[in-house]
Amino acid sequence: MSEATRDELMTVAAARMLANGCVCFVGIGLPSAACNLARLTHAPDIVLIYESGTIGTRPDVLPLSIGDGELAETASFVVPLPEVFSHYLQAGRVDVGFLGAAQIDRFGNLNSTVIGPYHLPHTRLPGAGGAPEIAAHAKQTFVMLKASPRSFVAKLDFRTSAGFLAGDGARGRSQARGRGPQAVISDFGILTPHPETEELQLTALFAGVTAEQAQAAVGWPLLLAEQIDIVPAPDDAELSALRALNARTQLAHRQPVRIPL
Amino acid sequence: MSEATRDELMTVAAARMLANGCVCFVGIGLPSAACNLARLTHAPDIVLIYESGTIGTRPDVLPLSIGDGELAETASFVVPLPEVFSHYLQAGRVDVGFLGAAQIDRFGNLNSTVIGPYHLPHTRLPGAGGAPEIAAHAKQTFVMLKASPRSFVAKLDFRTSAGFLAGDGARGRSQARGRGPQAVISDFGILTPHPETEELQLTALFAGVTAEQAQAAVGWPLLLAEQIDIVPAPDDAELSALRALNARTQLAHRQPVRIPL
Amino acid sequence: MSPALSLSEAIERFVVDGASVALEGFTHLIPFAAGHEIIRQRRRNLHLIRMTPDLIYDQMIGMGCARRLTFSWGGNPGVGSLHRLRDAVEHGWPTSLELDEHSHAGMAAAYCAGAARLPFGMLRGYIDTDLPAHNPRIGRVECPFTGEQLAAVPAINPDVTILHAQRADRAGNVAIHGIVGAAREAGLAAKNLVVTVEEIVDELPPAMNGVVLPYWVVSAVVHCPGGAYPSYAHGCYARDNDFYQRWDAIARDRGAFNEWMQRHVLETEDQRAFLASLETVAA
Amino acid sequence: MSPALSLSEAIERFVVDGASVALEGFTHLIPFAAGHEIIRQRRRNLHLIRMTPDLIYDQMIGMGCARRLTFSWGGNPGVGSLHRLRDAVEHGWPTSLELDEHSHAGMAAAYCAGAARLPFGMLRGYIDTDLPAHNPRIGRVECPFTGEQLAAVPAINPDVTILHAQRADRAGNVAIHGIVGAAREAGLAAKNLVVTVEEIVDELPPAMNGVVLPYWVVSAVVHCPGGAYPSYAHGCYARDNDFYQRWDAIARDRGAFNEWMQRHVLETEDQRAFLASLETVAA
Repeated sequence: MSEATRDELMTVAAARMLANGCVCFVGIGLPSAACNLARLTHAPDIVLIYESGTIGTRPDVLPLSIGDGELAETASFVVPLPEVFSHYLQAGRVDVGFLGAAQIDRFGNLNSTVIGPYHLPHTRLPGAGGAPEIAAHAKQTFVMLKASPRSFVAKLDFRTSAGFLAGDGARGRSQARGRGPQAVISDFGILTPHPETEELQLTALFAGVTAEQAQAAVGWPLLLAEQIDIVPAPDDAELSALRALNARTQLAHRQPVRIPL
Repeated sequence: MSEATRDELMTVAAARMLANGCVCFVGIGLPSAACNLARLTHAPDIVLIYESGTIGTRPDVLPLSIGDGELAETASFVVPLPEVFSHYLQAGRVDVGFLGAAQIDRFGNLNSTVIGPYHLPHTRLPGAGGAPEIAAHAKQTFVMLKASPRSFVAKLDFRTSAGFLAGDGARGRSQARGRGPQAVISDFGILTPHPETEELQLTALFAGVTAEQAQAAVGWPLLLAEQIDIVPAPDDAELSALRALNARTQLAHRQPVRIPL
Repeated sequence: MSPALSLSEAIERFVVDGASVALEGFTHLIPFAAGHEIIRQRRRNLHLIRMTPDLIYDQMIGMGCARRLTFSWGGNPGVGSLHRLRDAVEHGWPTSLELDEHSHAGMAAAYCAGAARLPFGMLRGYIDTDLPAHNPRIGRVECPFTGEQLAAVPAINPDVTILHAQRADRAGNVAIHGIVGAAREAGLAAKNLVVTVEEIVDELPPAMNGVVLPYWVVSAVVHCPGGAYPSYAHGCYARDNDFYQRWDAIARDRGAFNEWMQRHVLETEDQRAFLASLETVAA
Repeated sequence: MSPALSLSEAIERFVVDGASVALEGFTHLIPFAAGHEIIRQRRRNLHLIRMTPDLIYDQMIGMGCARRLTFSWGGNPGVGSLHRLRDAVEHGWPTSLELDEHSHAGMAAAYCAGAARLPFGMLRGYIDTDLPAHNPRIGRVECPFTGEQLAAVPAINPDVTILHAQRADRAGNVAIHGIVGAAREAGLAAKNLVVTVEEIVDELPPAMNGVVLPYWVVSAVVHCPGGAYPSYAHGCYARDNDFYQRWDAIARDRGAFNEWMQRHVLETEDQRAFLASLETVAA
């Protein structure tokens, strides 16, 4: 089997963090791949919720959008979107929420709104979506984000969703009920919050990546944990399940749609 | 056909007030009979909502409770109870609400809570149910209530739902959005609010009942309209439809229930 | 995975003396069997919560299980009074009963707030009525944009909600069909949710937009056929309207009530025996 | 009885210049045909409202229909940016666009408040984010019982909501199957509700607990097969994920965008012609 790509490394690393039976609030892209990979490997009873209202979905191919028909077809049931946010997320029923962003800071706060000033942005990003409340209410969140000094920044242009704020227990004193970002899975490795200061620290690297490379990819002086592990390489079962999933997905998304008029 | 009973007179009179196509929030008892009689006679497209969440029901027999299976079986659809009150009643989608009570005063305010002091009542009544918000939000309400000096009282023991408050436009200055009780159908005839003072006045009597008898049944000096009509007697079609409905209903409610274990 | 328990185990584990308990189901799917088991286990000082206390709370109140009642309409539907409820309020028999009284719309808003884990619910409600003057749990909130005053009620979050449903699968997912009332909100608002069901199946029928309570919000599932009688389970058996009418005479009299409860509830060991004692079981 | 209108009649009657308009449907059942007809009729100064503007609002914004946008996530799902939306915000092309920006949870609460005719919705939301500082329509409300501070948003009550659904009956009752998003709330919140449908049937399938909008809340029904394409109608046709990916290149460039809109929308007279121009119609 060919060597794993960075996307595959991130996806497999995230999938491994998901315990069987946990309730996940899934975002599109790598998080969706990670959650479904977990379901197809070690966590068959993981419960996947997409914000479109599909609960307990078991898609055979990955959705492109968060509301593809595949998600509804394979769901235990479908609820109106307001209920997903009020009765499930806000109610504290979600164990793990996944978040992505354009920018992250050293305390896991995220920006997915604008680069530049809000009213005259250099780059207008898609915006908040479910993120602010996933960040607040999921019992914990995992962030998946590729690193560059433009994405891992010393100061966010806009705080779309709260991580540990300024650290040192600030989040615990806020109205947020979840424990915040417990892992940031990037393409160099994994950051986790320092137990006291809550600053993100490098705790694991993918094989072949050095701490110096990780530091260079991050726009602040990166805190190193006392012990930095090497993330075990994806095994054949993981890689082949993921590649088969992605292959099925690409095939499905290229199916021509014909409207029966 | 035998002469109509007081219940039948009230039911037929109420049914006639319902325009075809109007959306009715139905209570159990005489209102339910009146609404369904209207549907079975001149108003086939009347929309009946029961607070149990059944919308657009067309029951073949009258329900004993507001949530009999018959109502769900014959409904266009069934929604959770909170939605009936928020999305339909509070949203101003109900044309006519029916109310009953133990006590009514001269301004159509109603008591269905207690006789005597609240904390040590002489008679504990069932309470509010849907009434306070039906009274506030239905575009108009009809009250059905048999008269006696104990039920038509000068002063309520408890105001469970608001009619015209103290009259003279008080309701219009309140937060209530509906027009309030536009008719009280009693067993002597019909009261409607005076256009200015909003005090209930006698505007129609059932055949054979005198204004003096009506006055005697009411615990305050009853206001008489300048012209008092005689309610036309139920015709054969109305009476036979109502009696057939009641006969079907009694038969159905006596069906023994057997549990398949 | 929600554990499948016997009814007596479930009540023993989840309904303790002094607990706040909501047996919901609006006319339909009222969990009578669970209420009877609470009576058999002689629970005391319960805070009972139900929009419509119905016969089941009339029985529990009459048997002395309750110290407090949150409700919005306390009658025998289409028949008249709940005489045991009245006796408790009017004469303190067998014990006094504290009332937390609402309208349907208010109580629905309180359950919705509970399910959403908001501290309060709001509505355009209780307008110019005497209820707020007698219930401190009916307050006001001001719209921060328009300045309008609205009614507010504290969220209801029962220690345990007990529901009855047509079916669950072996994992503990529960599907409800028909009139649902505020059952779903009461269930999601609870710290623990116990569901009695007519049948347990390998796989639930496809639900799509149906009413489902997933196994990971359900604390226990109890297989209890006929568990809603004399209320009903849509598609399984009808409401026994005749029983509701006959209850009026039974409940009117303390002696007749006690005798009935003794014979049909205390002296029967479970729902099957209860139904047999009433001769309601299909041959 | 909701009148059955042609799409052009319905847009002409219910969507006027300057109106607030919500085309809802979350990924599923997005009323593309209605959006295209609004473009053809060259409506201006619209206040567009949608949780996810998606391609349809990218097109309407790029064609100069909008002056204001209420939204909570403005991307091309799974693909990237909405380039026309970005161009309007970043460069004011073709006109500037005022933003009323929310989170999904906040906007859902606003629609629910609108459907219930409450002046505001509330949530535990926007906690320690920069959104409230840039949007005066995100406020605070205090729980009258606990003193807790919650986020508040004004109700959304569009002048007109347009939905797409699988089917309506001849009376105008509309049934939705599958992912429903906030479509029902957006529909019930509106002053007028227009629904385009795949088919009109004599009788809807039995709904019981399904999603139905009754005819007496619907202003007009439009028979418009394929009206959600390139979004989808569950049970009728799938989402054209490939089209969503191809849109990225079309929308990146003002010229390519204008050419595409000219050819496929302005120069086609209706949805059937639009679909034929894309060769998506089944032989």
